[in-house]
Order: sequence, then structure tokens, then C-alpha cells
Amino acid sequence: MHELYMELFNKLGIPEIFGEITWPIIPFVCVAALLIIVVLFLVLMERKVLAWLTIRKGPNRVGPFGFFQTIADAIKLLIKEDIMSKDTNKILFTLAPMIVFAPIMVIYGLMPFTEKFVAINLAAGLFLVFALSSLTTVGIVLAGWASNNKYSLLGGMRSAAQAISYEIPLIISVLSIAVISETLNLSDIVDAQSGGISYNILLNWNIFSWNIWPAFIGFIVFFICSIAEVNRIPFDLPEAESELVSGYNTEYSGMKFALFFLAEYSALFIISVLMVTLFMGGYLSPFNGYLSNILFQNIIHNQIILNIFVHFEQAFWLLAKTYFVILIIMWIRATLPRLRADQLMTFSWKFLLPLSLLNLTIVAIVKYLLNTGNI
Amino acid sequence: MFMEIFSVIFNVGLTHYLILGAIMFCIGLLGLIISRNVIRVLMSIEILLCSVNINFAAFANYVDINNIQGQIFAVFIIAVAAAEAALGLAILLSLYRNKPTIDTEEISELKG
Amino acid sequence: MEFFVKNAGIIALLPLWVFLIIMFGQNLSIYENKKFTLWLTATSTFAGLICSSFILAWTMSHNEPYIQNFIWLEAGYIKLSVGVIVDNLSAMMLMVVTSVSLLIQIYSHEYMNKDEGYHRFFAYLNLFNFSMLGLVLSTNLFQTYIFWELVGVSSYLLIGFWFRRPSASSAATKAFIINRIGDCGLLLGILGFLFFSIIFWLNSSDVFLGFSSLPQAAKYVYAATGSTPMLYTIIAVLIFLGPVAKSAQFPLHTWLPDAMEGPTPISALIHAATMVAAGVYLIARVYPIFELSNDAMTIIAWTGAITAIMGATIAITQQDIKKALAYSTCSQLGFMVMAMGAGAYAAGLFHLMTHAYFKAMLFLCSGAVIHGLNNQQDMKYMGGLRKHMPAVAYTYLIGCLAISGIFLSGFWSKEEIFSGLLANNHIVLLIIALIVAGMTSFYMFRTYFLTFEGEYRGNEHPHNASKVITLPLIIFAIPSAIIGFILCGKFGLPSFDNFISPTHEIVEHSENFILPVISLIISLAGFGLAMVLYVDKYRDKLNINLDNFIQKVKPAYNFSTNLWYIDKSYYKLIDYMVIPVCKLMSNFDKYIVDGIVNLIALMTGFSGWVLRLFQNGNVQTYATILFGGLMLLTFVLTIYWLL
Amino acid sequence: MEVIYNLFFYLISFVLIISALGVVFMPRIVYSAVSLILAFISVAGIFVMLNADFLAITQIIVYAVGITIILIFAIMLTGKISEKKLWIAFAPRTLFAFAISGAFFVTILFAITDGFKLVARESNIFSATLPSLETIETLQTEGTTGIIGKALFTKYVLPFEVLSLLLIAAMLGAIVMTKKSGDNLINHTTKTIEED
Repeated sequence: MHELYMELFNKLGIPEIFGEITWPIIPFVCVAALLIIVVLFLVLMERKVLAWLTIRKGPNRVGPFGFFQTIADAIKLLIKEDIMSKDTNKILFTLAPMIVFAPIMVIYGLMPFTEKFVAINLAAGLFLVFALSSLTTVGIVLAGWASNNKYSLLGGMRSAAQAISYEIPLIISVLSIAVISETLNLSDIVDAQSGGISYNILLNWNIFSWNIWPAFIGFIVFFICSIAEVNRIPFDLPEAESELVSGYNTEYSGMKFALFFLAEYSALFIISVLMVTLFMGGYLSPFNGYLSNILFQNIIHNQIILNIFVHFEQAFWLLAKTYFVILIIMWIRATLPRLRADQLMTFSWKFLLPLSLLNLTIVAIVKYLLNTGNI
Repeated sequence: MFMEIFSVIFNVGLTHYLILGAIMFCIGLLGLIISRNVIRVLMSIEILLCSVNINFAAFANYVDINNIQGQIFAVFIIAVAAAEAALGLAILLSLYRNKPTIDTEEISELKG
Repeated sequence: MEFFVKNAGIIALLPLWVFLIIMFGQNLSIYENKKFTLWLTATSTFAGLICSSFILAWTMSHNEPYIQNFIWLEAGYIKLSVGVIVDNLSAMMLMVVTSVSLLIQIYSHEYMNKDEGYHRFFAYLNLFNFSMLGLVLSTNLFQTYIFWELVGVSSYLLIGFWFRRPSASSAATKAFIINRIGDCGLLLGILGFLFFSIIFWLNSSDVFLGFSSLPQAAKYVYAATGSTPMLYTIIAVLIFLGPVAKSAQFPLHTWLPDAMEGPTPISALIHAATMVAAGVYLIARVYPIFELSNDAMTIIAWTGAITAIMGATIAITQQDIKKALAYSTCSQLGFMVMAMGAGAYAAGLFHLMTHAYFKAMLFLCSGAVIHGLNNQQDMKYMGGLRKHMPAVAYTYLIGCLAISGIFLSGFWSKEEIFSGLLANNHIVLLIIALIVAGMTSFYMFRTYFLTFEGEYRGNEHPHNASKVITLPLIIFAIPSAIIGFILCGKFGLPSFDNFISPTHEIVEHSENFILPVISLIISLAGFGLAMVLYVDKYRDKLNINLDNFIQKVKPAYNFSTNLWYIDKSYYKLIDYMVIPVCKLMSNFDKYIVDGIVNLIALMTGFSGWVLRLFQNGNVQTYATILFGGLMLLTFVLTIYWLL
Repeated sequence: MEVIYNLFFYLISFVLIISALGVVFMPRIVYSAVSLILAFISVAGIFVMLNADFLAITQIIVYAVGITIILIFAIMLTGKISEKKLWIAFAPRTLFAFAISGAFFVTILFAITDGFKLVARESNIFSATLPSLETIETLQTEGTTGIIGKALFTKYVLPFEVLSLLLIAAMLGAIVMTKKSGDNLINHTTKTIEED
């Protein structure tokens, strides 16, 4: 791909250096497009799912079954007047949504959507994901402060406290994954989950070697913490409507609000992708090998085309698992009430943190025994 | 002659990083002394520590690439800096509670 | 059995753990039930006793000692180590210490039950056990010294147990200070010995100052100091100073009678059976050093002899039952040291063992009496107690018979001492020993008759001792009675001599029956004299007036009641010699040393006043000064480095 | 590639120096904090250029997030005062500070460049050159995490443990110092809520 791209520059007579500089930008362009599409779909999905769960109809006016509703919403947000109240801190008020949104966009580039579709394949990718996702907290706090509104400030402070508290069990539970697969590279983590537990028929299915089995407690902790990290019900205290109007984004409107909105839904998506990548085999199929190999190998004999099919299948598996997880998160939103602030903290420090440490200990012991061959 | 000097200056090596560290150190030092705001003093201390980290990482890269001991020391410094920031905030808050000011000109309890 | 030997250190460490547990936990609610402390202590000591018996059995069949060492600290080429030695000597001492201490702990539970310092008492007891067992198990002189001091500390703590009593606290201080004199000598001796033998230890495979190479080391030192045999004798005598203080030998014995201010179980355990015997034990351990110097041996023997006769003469006139027993202990220790000095190595240790049992029992009996009479110690107010507390009386009688050498265990050990003295041609010492034996018999039966026979002269109503008190007494009575006979080595029975000194050449006793018969006669004579003088019936019959009798020997009597004027002369010495010197030194300190210090302080104050001008209270100004200095330093160094 | 590397260095250094100066000279303390975030992220960039990926990420997670949030909290908790413009101090020490840091910089520069010599740098210890391409290749594909982890748990395990003690001590110290006297730490939150 890289050579093809460079050849293009050669043919057009542009110096190669521009090619070198622009080459790393291309994945980000793809990622940005992906992000927009995903968020548009997620918003629609959320409304439909919530409607379904609460026995309502949901959006049904724009387009067939209301499918174009979110596009209409997006247009509304874009052309809305951008209001900024008199006493806000103009610079920070503008900067905050960007600080929130930018790291999440970078995280998209780190995720292995298929075997090849990874914009940045880093050795310490997993670590970077958490570094970047914690950066959003700074933006939220700044947004709350810059709004010059006490509800916003409270929302921002709560968000910071919550993010810091829940990040610790989250990272410790993820640490167990690093222990199991002995790497921080996300693609390698996915690859380490292939192969099943034995060569027997059925037992060689990938589903049996997913990390969810050895680190089941860690998975539970991760699931709870990830809901808290993306500030969704029942952990949506930073933007609790009944207490804080709308938390840190009370004063925001128009494009800046759209950025928060975008960041929120893309964070939901990305944390689900991460969960799938770490615990549920990522883009791997749950069976032994890929279905398209089995289905088409007698029909298509060109290996390259077959590989393309395999890539699409990998993307399919990833998205299928991801949306399954998202569905559960939405289901939880429709079911559970909001927690109280002190319950939130107590739950994290007194329950999740010990649990995650327990999980890490168990995983480490099992790993040690496996490595020394005592089991 | 001019091109030679230009290439020496332009091609980045260890010296460049060390100079960068020195600049950062001097800025941090300046901030440490001239700020009137205690929080800004804390920030300046962080900049000082960062400048040291840059030097460590640079030495690790150019002198000790196989063991990267400089990076390990930088990790230690980062951890100590975190502890220092937390304690700095705690001291600041208890100071603020006893005497509601964060102006360094007004804090002179150490006067002998 | 190997297991117990390899882990012999556990015996010493168990009491330490118990000490820490009790000490740090004594305010916990679990300790409200005092039995918990007792169980903890007694179980640990019982475990120690079991281990010790296994170790004893092991040593019966092994001649080579088991030694285990860890390097403890290294200073240059000197490596000091701690470790565990298991040989016949330490096995015997382990057995004695653990068994005596177990019985005494059970006894103390009842004796100290009403005391508010119950837990403290048991904690100290465990500390003592730890240090004593550590002393016994030491592999080298250095470790011995450490535990020697620890033993002294626990003794100090226990003498001053009732520290609110001025007499007790001053007795504790006295014991501590006098022991310090001896320990100072011991340390100097050890250092002197190390100084001359350091090359030997460097070439030796043994640890520094290890006991197993001590004979060769002693020979080496003897050769090294060959030109001045005086020097070797001084070293030996300095080492002997330790035992002199710890075992209450003649010039430094004054602390032991005062130490009776502590609780009676302590007097029994520490100041009769074990700690004071540690001195004798040390003599046994470093015997190779003494053996080489005839002068040192003579000094040791004569010290022992003087102590023996002095203790005996003083004990005759004591009115306080515990004081009488204390001087008796003094005298018996003198016996042992005399035996050691005269070359009767095994006999001394044999007497140590038998003495440990019967003297512990005697003290416990006296404790029972004191307990029964609500802390009445004066024999003037006793008498006729046999009717009130028969078990105590009969065990006391057994003890008296044992110590006086009338058929029971003391007879056998004393007989060995006598024959040892005879075999080494110490006729003068033998005569002294025989006289002391007679006096022993006299004063012991005097205490017995004054306490248990005749009419009751006190005011308190005597009440009988409980079972917890009498049970240890009865158990003690068994070894007190028979242990001498069992180990005497005659009539086909096992020989203590063979057991304890397989490496030393055994002195062949001349098997005559005259000496035992003489000693028996002398003891019986003492017994008869005591009966005549102190049993009312016989006294009335022979028409003897005790007061008149005392008037007749007034100078001797005064000499004895005034404790040979030793204490008084010590006080005079301190008043007229030590205190003036101290005053002089104090004045030197006050005016010259303090003057210099004050001058320096003034200068510091002045410079502080100058420096204070820089302290305007702003931290950043300090930072400016600091970094300014750093900048100057960097600048100078850079210039220096580049040019 | 070399040119790009150099250009990136100058870009990041420029941002870093400007933002560091911003930290010191911004009139409002909140802007200083934002400027500080930028400085920290630039330092992370410098670390990436020095093949220190683990260090760069640690820099972001500890400095750019952890410490910055602490500082922003401090700004917010002392809000009333920090809104007053507390800028640089007009005191004699400010002049001294400029002189000292200037002289310091010149001295260090003098030392680093071996007396302002631009070319002859081979003679001193700083003559180290960029390591071989293979080493960089392996470092970039495998990352430095493994090396640092191994070193931390073998050679530097004692400092590492001491560091954990230090962190615990700092945490406890911070809690004790910020606790109001008479606070019941454990039930504080629930109690206030019950009172409400």
C-alpha cells in the first residue's frame, strides 16, 4: 500500500517528502469517517433499543422506520446558533470539547478492527489507550470550570473523581490480560486468544481460549468500570439531569455540544471494542478458523480475494460482539436507577478494587503454574 | 563553512536534547522563584523535574541504548513527582485553611 | 533425635517469643485470665524440657559435640558469630534450667497470683529463660558475653520487680553495679585473650573464640605470652572476675543477699539454681584457659574457699530465713568454685546440679512459709510450722538433709569434692571444706528447727500452702533426694564424671571409706549441735541458755552478724575515696568542659544572629540563595573541568 | 527521514519552550494549567523521539492527567483567591532569578558544547551518536516496557519497593494533612448525606 501511494506522488511529480508526511494521516481520515458513521448508527440504535425495551415506537417519521432521524439531528446541531454566556471563560470553553474529543479519536486509530486495519500498531498500545482515555477527564473538568456555572462545575468535579476512582480497578483488571498474553500490543493480545484449549474437535474453537474464562472476575470488574468510565447510567452522575441539569455540558450548544455528544458515543463504542478485544477474542471468529474460508474455498480460488473476504468476516465478528456488548449496556441503562455519589465511591474503592486485585492474583498464580508446568 | 555549521546545528544529537533540558530547567527555576502564586510554584517544580527526565531519556538513548537505565530512573522520578504533587496540594490546602492566601509574599511564617 | 539437636536453638527462642507475646499483648482482654500467660509460659518451657531430654539422650551416645554457627557481624577480618553448641555440658545445663524453671513457673502462678505485675513477672521470667538458655547454648565467648549481660539485665529487672519498694530498687541497683565490675573484668579478659590469639583464630577453621578450639587457643596464648607468665595469669583472672561477680564469690558477693528482695520464686530460680551457677558453668567452659596457669587455679580455689567459709559463718547468725539461705547459696557456690580451682572439674559441676535442685526446693519451701505467714520472713516469729504445713516441712527437711550431706544427694557430690581435693593434694582446702560442711549442716538445721519445730512464736495465723505450691515442692524432693545417688558412679550406677568430662582425664579417686565417713560424722555433728541449741526440749534438758552462749562468743558473733564488715567497709571506701574523686571530676566537668561548650554555644549563637538576617520568611528567597550558590558551584566546576 | 526527525524535534521543542514559558508568564493561573498540559504532552513527544515509548505514555498518564488534575483541583479549591491576578512577584529576588537562570543556562551550555565549540565534539563523553538502526528497530517494535519491567523487578527491585513505601506514605500524609480536625474519615460522606 505504501509503495502504491508513493508511486502516485511520483507520477504526479510532487516531492516524496509530502508523501511521507501525509501517509500517516490517511488512517486517521479513515478512522474519522468510521467514527462519524458509528456514532450516527449508535444514536439511532440507542433510541430504537430504548423504545423497544420500554414498549414505545421510537423515531419513525424521517425516512423508512425513522432511519434518517439521526442525520436530521446532526444537521440540526450543525446549523444551530452557538451560544456562549457572558461570564464564561471563552478560550477554555472552546478548548474543552476538543480536549475531550481528540484523545478518543486517537484511540480509534489504536484499535485492531481487523488483522490489518490498525492505524497505529504500537508495542505498548494497551497502555496508551488508557493514558489517552484518561485525558478526556481533564477536558471535562475544564469544561465544567469554564462554564462559570455551579452545576457544571459540580458535574466536572464529579466526573474527575469518578474517572480517577474507576480507572484504578479498570487498569488492574486489564493488567491481568497483560499477564495472560504477555504483551501490551492489542493485535498480539487478540492473536493470543486463538487456538482453543486442545486439538480435539470442538475444543479447538477459539471461544474456549478467550481471556474471559481465566479472568472472569476481571471481566466483570472491567464491564462495570467501563460503564462508569463512559459516564452511562447507572454511573452517569456527572450529567445527572435530576440533580445537575445536565452537568458539565449544561452551557454548551451547537457544534461544541455536538463534540461532547460525539465523544460520549464514540467512547461507548470504543470501550466496547476494547472489551471485546481484551476479553472476547476481538476480531477472531468464535469457531476454529473463519467461515468464509470454509464457504468459499471451493468457489473462489484466488487467495487475495479470499483474504479480503476473511478481513470482512473479521470486521463482522468484531462488530457483532461489540454491538452485543453495547446492547447489554443499553439494556442496563433502561433497567437500573442511578447510584448515589457516596455509593459510587464506596463501590469502587471497597468492592471493585479488592475484586480486581483478587483477579490479578488468581491470574498470576495460574499463569505461574502454567509456565512452570505444574498444572 | 556556513553549511557545515548549519548542518551541525540542524542535525539533532544528544547535545540538542541536553540544551533543551537546560532551557526547561532554567524556565522552571525562573518560575519557581518569581511566581507569586503557590500553585504556579508547584507547576514550576514539575517543569524542573521534566527537564531532568528529558536529560535522562536522552542519555539512555544515546549512551546506554541496551540497558536504558536512564529511562528507569526517569520512571522513578515520575513516581516521586506524583507523590510530591499530591503532598504539595495537601500542604497548600492545609495552609489555605489556616490562612486564606496562596500568595507567597504573604506566607512568611518561617521568618527568623 | 537428630532433629532436636539440630534445632536446639528453638529451646532458647521459645521463651523469647513468649516474652514478646506477653510483653506486647499484656493489655489485651485475653490476658484478663491469668491462666493464659501461665499456659503459654509453661507450655513453652515444657516443650523445652522435652527437647532437652532428647538432647541429653543424644549426648549420651555421641562424644563429638554438635556445633552450628552463623556469622553475626564482620568488622574487617574479625568475624563474630552466634550459634548453638550441644555437648554433654550444655545438655546437662539445659536439662537443669528447663526442669527447674518449669516447676518454678507453676509455683509462681500461685505465688504471684494476687500481684498486679503478674504478666510483667512472667514476661521477665521468660526473658531470663531465653538469656540463660542462650548462655548455655553459646558456641563462643563472644556470644556467651552477650547472654551473660542479658542474664544480668533480667536478674536486675526481677530483683527490682517490686520497684516501688526502695529497698528492692536499691538492691537491684547494687546487683547491677557489682555485676558491672565483674563483667568489665570479663570483657577485658576476653579482649585480652582475643588480642593474643587473633592470629590463631584467623588460621583456625573454628569461629572466633569458639569453645571447641579453646584448648589449642589457650595453649597458643600461653605460648604467645610465654615471656611474661604473669600476663597470662592476669588474663585468666580477669576472665574469672566475671564468675566472681555472677556467682557471688568473696569480694563481690554482697549483692546476692540483697537480691533476696525479689520475689521468692526468683530467688529460687535465678539466685540459687541457675544464674549464679552460670559463673561455675563459665568456669567449666573456659576451663582450658585456667588449667594452663597454676596461679590462676590457686586464686580460683582460694576465692572459692574464702567464699565458702565466709558464707557459712554469716549464715549461722542470720535471722531472716531467705538471707540465711542466700548465704548458704554463697557458701555452696564457693564450694563449687573451690572444686573447680582445685582441679575437681566434674565434682564441681556435679555439685552444681544437685545444688540446683535442692536449693531451689529450699527456697520454694521458704517462699511457701513466707506466703503462709503473710510475708513474714523473720525466723523469730516462726516455729512449729510442721503442724500447719506438713508437706512444706518434710520437703524442707529433705532439702536440709541433702545440703548437709547426710546420705541424700549432697552427700555424694560433696564426697566427690572432698576426694577431688584430696587427690590433688589440697589438704588445707580439704580441711576448710570439711569445716564448712559441718557448719552447713549446723545452720541448715538451725533454720529448720527455728522454723518448723517447737512452739509457734508469731502473731499471724499460719495457713497451709495450696496444692499448686506443694506439688512442685514434692516433685523437687525426688531429684533432691536421689540424683546424687543415681549418678555417683559407684555400685554399678552411671557415673556423672564419665558423662561430663569425656575429654578431660579423669582423676582416679582413691577409693577409701575414711573420707565419706569423716564428712558424715562432721555433718551429723553439725546436726547434733543445731538440735541441742535450737530444739527447746534438748536445750532445757541440757540447761543451755542461748543468750549467755552468744554473750560468750560476742566478738565472733558480731563479726558474723555484721557480715564480716564487708558491706560497711565498702561504704566507707566509697565515702572516703570514690566520692571525693567524683566531686573533683564533677567540678572539672562543670567549669572547664561546660565552659568550653558554653563558649562554642555563644559563638554559634552569634553566627546564628548574623545568619538570621537572611531569613525573611519567604521560601522563594531561600530558593534564590540556594540556586545562586548552585550556579556559582557549577560555574567554578565547569571552568575547572574545561581549563 | 532524518530531515523529518529534525523538523519534528524543532517543532516539538518550540511548542515545549513556548508552553513552558506560558506556564510561568501567563497572567491567569488556569491558562498556566492548560499550558502545562501542553508542555507535558510535548515532553511525551520528546520521549517518543528518544525511543522511550513507555516513558512517554507514563508521562501522559501521570503528569498530563494525574498531576494536572491535582493542580486544577487546587486552583478550583482556592478559587476566590486565584481569580485575583497573582502574577510574577515584583521583588528584588525576581531580578536575581533572571540573572541566575541566565547565568545557569550559559554555564550549562558552555559545559555541554565544550566551550561553545560547534564541531569538535568527539573529545568528550557527549560524543555519542545515534544508536544503530537495528537497535532502534527492535526497540520500536518490541517497546521498552519489557526492558524496564525486567530491570524494575530484578536490579532495581529495592528502590522499587522503597518507592511503593514512599507513595503510601505520601498518600497517608496527604489524607492526614487535608483532613479537617475532628473529621471521622470513614463515615464522613455518609454522615453528611444523612444530615442533609
